[in-house]
Amino acid sequence: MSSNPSLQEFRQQVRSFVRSKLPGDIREAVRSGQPVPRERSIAWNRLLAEESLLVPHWPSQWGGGGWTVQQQMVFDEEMCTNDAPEQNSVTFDMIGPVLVRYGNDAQRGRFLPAIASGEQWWCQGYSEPNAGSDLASLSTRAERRGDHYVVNGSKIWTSYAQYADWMFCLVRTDASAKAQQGISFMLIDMKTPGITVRPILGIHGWVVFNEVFFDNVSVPFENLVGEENQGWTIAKSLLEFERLKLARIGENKRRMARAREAGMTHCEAGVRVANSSWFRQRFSELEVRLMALEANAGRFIARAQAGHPIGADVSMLKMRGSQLIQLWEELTVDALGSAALSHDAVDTAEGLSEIAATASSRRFLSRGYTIAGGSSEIQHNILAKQVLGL
Amino acid sequence: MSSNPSLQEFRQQVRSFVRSKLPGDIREAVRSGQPVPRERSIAWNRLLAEESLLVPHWPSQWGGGGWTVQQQMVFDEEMCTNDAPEQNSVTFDMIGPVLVRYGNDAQRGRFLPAIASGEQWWCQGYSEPNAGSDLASLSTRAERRGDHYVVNGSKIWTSYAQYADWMFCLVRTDASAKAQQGISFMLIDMKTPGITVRPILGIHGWVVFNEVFFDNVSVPFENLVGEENQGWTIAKSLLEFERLKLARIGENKRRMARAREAGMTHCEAGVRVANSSWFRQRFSELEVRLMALEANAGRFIARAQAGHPIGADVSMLKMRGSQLIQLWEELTVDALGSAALSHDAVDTAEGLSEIAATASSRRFLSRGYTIAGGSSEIQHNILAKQVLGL
Amino acid sequence: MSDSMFNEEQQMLADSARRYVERGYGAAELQASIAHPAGCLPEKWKEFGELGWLGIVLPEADGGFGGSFSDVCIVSEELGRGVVNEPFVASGIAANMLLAELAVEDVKAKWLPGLIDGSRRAVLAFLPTGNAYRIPCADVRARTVEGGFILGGETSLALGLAGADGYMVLARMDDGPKMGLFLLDAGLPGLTVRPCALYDGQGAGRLRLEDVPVAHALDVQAEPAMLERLARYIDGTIIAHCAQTVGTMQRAFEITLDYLKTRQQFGKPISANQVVQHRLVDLFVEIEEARALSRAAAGIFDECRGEDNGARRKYAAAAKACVAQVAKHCWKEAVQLHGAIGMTQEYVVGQYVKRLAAAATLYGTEEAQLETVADLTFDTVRA
Amino acid sequence: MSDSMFNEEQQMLADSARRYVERGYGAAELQASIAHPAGCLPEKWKEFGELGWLGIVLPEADGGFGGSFSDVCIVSEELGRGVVNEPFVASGIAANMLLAELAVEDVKAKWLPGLIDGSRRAVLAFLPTGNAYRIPCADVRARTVEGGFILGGETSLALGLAGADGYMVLARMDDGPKMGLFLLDAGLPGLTVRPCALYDGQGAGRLRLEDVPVAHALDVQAEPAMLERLARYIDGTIIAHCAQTVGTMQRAFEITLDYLKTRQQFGKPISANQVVQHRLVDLFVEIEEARALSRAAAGIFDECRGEDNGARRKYAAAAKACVAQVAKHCWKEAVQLHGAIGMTQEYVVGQYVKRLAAAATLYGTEEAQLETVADLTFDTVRA
Repeated sequence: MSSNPSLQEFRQQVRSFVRSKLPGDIREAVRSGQPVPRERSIAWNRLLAEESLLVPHWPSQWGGGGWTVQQQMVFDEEMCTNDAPEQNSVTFDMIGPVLVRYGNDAQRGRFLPAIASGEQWWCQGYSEPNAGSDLASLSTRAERRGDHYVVNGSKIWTSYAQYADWMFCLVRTDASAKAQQGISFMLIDMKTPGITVRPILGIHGWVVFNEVFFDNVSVPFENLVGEENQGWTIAKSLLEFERLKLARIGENKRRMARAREAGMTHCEAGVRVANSSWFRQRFSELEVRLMALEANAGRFIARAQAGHPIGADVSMLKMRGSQLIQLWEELTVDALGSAALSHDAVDTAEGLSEIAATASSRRFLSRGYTIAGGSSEIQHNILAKQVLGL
Repeated sequence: MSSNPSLQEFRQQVRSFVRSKLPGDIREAVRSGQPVPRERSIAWNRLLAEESLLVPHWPSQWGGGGWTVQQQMVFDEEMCTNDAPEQNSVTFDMIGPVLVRYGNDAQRGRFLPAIASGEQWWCQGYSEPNAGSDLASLSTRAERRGDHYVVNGSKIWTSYAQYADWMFCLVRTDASAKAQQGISFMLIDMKTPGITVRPILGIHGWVVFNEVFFDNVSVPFENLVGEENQGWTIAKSLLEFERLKLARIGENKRRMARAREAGMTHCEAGVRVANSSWFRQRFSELEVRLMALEANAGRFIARAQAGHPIGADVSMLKMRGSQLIQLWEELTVDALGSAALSHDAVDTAEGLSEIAATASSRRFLSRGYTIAGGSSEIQHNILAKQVLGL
Repeated sequence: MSDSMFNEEQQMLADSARRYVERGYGAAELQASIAHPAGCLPEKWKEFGELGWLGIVLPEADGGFGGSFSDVCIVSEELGRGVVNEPFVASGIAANMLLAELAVEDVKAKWLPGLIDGSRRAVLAFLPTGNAYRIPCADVRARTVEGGFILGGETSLALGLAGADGYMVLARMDDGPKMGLFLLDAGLPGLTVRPCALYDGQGAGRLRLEDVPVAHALDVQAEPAMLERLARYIDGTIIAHCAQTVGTMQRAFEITLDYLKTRQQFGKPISANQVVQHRLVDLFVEIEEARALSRAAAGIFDECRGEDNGARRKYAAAAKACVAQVAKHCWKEAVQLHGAIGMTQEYVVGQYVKRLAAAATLYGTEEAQLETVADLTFDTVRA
Repeated sequence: MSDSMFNEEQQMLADSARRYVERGYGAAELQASIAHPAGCLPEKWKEFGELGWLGIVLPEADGGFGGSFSDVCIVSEELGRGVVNEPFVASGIAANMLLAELAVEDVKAKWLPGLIDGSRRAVLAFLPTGNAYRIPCADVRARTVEGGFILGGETSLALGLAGADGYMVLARMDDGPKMGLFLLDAGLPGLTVRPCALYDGQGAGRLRLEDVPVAHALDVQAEPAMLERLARYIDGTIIAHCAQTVGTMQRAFEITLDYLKTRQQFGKPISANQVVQHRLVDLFVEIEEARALSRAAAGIFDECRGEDNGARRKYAAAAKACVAQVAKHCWKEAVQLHGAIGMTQEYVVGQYVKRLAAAATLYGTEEAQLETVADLTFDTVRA
């Protein structure tokens, strides 16, 4: 990427890069909505790492590109709309920036290069069986013993824990402190003895979630991030740029393209679905919503670009972006109609594409967007209190 | 009406009655959604009274028809769908039945025949400037002085008070009692000195609401209904049949007919609106909702018919029926598009019907349905608490 | 659940079906049925027969019980409540009715006893999983030959097809603009079943026909007359499917309600949130309306046996449009209000979620059904 | 209100417009304007001119201020915030632009100074109050005669028409498949205005033309070329209308929010109800998005002067679809959350409610705009 091109030139550069370098099998899998195998994801990450494009939003000293906020958003969007796989945000958007900000030199030196190489995957251990949105009631505990902590308890809804090398997690280090006070932020090697990962099959037919059990798991003191009992502060600090990403503009555009393809290629009773008025009306409603979301995200990007604080109202991007993802997936399912009723849909007389075979699964998977990372209801509460003063 | 026909025969009888007897000017006004002048309404009421059809849902001794619940519902529906004016429900469905149940013999003898003759109009004095849905905080007070009460205070949102001969109202008779305890139910002659009616112009351009001021208004003790300080019990007791009516099946069907007429007669850019797919889709959505509402109301009617208590879940009929009224009015406005932008719409090149001239007004007026008589929000609270046990 | 819309016998039928499901059809049976290649456990089907459900709506003269269509929908609703996987709607109702009403005596004598006692199962192979009002009838052709017909082609995907013993197939006749309706025995040469599970576990399949010899046709008619004749069975299937789906969403609602009353968050039950309460009320009311409309549609079906197809079709399409909308609303709320657990295969509500999502699509989406309603409302001349 | 999307000059423009409305345009002015036969107080229009608003977007060479279209939309939004009744959008923006861009010098010299200083007012008489993308152009005809043209016919209802000093009229030419665009002086013989108020108080009217003699045409073109040329002014009017409506809904929202925080019910402010809070959040977010999209549309208008009509039209149609939907949501919530008082003429929110309801319809409903968006998305070859 040239160092200081116009935003439009920059977009063109990203676009030609991804179009020429993204392996065809990965592009086709992403375009049609299939899961990308882990090793192919890692291969692509390595390729990006070689070009210094894996963690462009990190500070330059840790491999970042020194880009403006607008460039970062453009990069993300072009990657998405040209069918590059979604990045593991837990690894690249969460633990990376957290270590940059809160990690000590040893931790940064140890983990950031490994992550930036594209080889190391992380998972996030926040939720517990009795602490979902309400993290203050978590009960996994870490007790000091000698030169290490001993962790006992369990985490649940841990996305992709089955592939992760490391977990960052919240543990209770002071049982006597109230609510969020006695919680610490800790890094745990998933290969440590005493850890069991139980995959949880989703109704979409894929394993995304896991339950992770800790039975006297030993964690060295050096794996504590920040001060003991200050984990809550760290957990809350999703950095500003990452919050802009939650508008999911690129992901929405990718889904719009898929809905369009479904409508253009699928016929019902001899009529192309894209010619049905119900489809055109719903599609254009969603397209208008996406245009509005993108324009609205633009206001926040401009704020960040100008160096202003982003503000609590940024919650609206997550709220609307995640809902819109769901609406595109539903439209795609409805456009395909009975062709999406079976995962074996490819093997039909209509000769439908791969899109049909996983449309219902993707639709179910998308429901998680309004639950995870602060449900839509929580976002409403935040906006009501912090923005409208209610 | 024959004494014991089948429901279908009964429906035919009502239909031929209203079709042959309803004066043409009234039918045309109602069909096209114009307000019906008071004197024409009274003329129609007199005609109904002569045929013993004005208060068929009252007990036989007070002029009722001795009909079953189903017959009463059919009668109401046929009146509506054949463009008879809506009855003043405050007069016929509220104070009438209240007096039947709670009035003493003198009150019943004095008022019920007058109401049943179609000559006497009532208004309801519940809401006050500082007590809307929350009636417990009302402050209009009645103090005993000699052989009468002296009433001071004011009521607001009093529908059609400008036409009313009498008001039934809630007044505070015990200032020391808490909330609903010290409230009484009282009948007030609107011609009593000290009463001022201030009309409140609505955004629809019509005067529906009024503010009514009481300045040392004298009310004889004999106008107290029930015991002193028990007014709350009476006010709550909207009788069961009246609650079934709040599904507004007939009124919804009338509005469906009007929306259909707007779609069938109005063209946009040379295309009949009823041929536009957006109109057909929205119309059929609402038609399906109306079919569902009617089927659901049927369950409650069957309960009442079988002599069972109706139950708190009947709130859902009011909630859905009133919302559906609004949806029909909106569809009509959208179907007419710019033709409904002015009350002078008749005077246009397109030669549109009267429907267009008042479509926007009716649409605004219909918003009151989800506010008055227990707002939709209150209905939700009732259902949550009393039916779902939340 | 007592309901004043039922008479005493109907209440007994509902109670016994509910008891059967609660005692005899738990998670283990459901998983076994889903794992079965046909999506149907033969022993369960036999139990349906023993309980009399497969002959409820058939005339007593045919060995049935002379019940109403509303009666059979009561059973359907209760089976839906238990997310029973067997194709009761696709296979146990309209196929049996069609045979009793259109077949000649010796065909009836050969088939009906087994269909009613549950030892055999027939299916409407011509009824697609998509919009049921658009039967794709060009893909199977019948050639008249000496002593019968030869059929060839492939049907579209039909629910309950795999594992059935008899298939009702619709074919375009080679010798003129007519259609033939045939009942094919599963044992006939040239028949291949391509089984296929829906994503919610229900069994379906396509039938491939290669020079299949059939001695008799159930019926041969000009296309419009044939579609008119089949309308009754299509509408009936849709209405019974609505009843079943109402049962499924009712139970999904109850599971969700219970969960929210129990589950604590921020120191109080989730159901203490006013926003959650109002959403539950909205869903509750919609389900009540969907049930009322579905039952009204069954009632209309009973009222107009044979005549006034317009009213029956309008109610069937309206009920399916309503049920599809509410089913979608229901499963999405079940997931959102449960949180992550609502998306797992292992928690009970997951199976309900999948079934409701599929049910919204089956036999025609909300959009497709609304088009049918609008056609009937605005193009009465054409209808 | 500080907004990081504005530069410093734009912020000053917004602030001064807001000050003007707050100090100079209260309930009395609004009522007087509504009561005025033209729905426009000439002295207010002069003030707009003095403030420079009527020439913001015109080139400095024409006596304008060389500002952007986004600038003029800032003023439009602030006027909307005050439910100002004068036809700033219908009369103060696109008509002036059209004249500056399409008229010959002596016509410009005759008209522009007065239009800019607010002593005169022109209007796009061809722009209907309905779907602005469907200009009904068959109702006025022009006959070529020696020394000019003779026009006859009647225009459809146009906003801001009554009381204007100049009318831009589109006519079908009698001598071939062409259209003529004319600027008619209000004093011409044969012109009659039939004024008509919209239900929200805005002035509109129809123009009746009986043998009206006009010396020059602004433009004569084949129909497609003419519509292509006018597209810029139609889109501009729609975008400015969106900006104005965003201002109106923003203020309606603030009034409602304040009311709910103050008004007590059952012993607490109404806004303490979680259900009310979430509804307010939904509305707030929708208004933020509608504003962002409207401003983006204005930005696109500035970017593609003359070229890439597709992008400009798509943004204009999308903004209007979005604004129409949110305006409807906003006025309905304003009424429902206020209760009965929200439906009265005397309480401040009433005028906002009426303006928003009318704004949703003006220049094309949500449905009409969505059709335009879909056409541009799916029929790119045709566009």
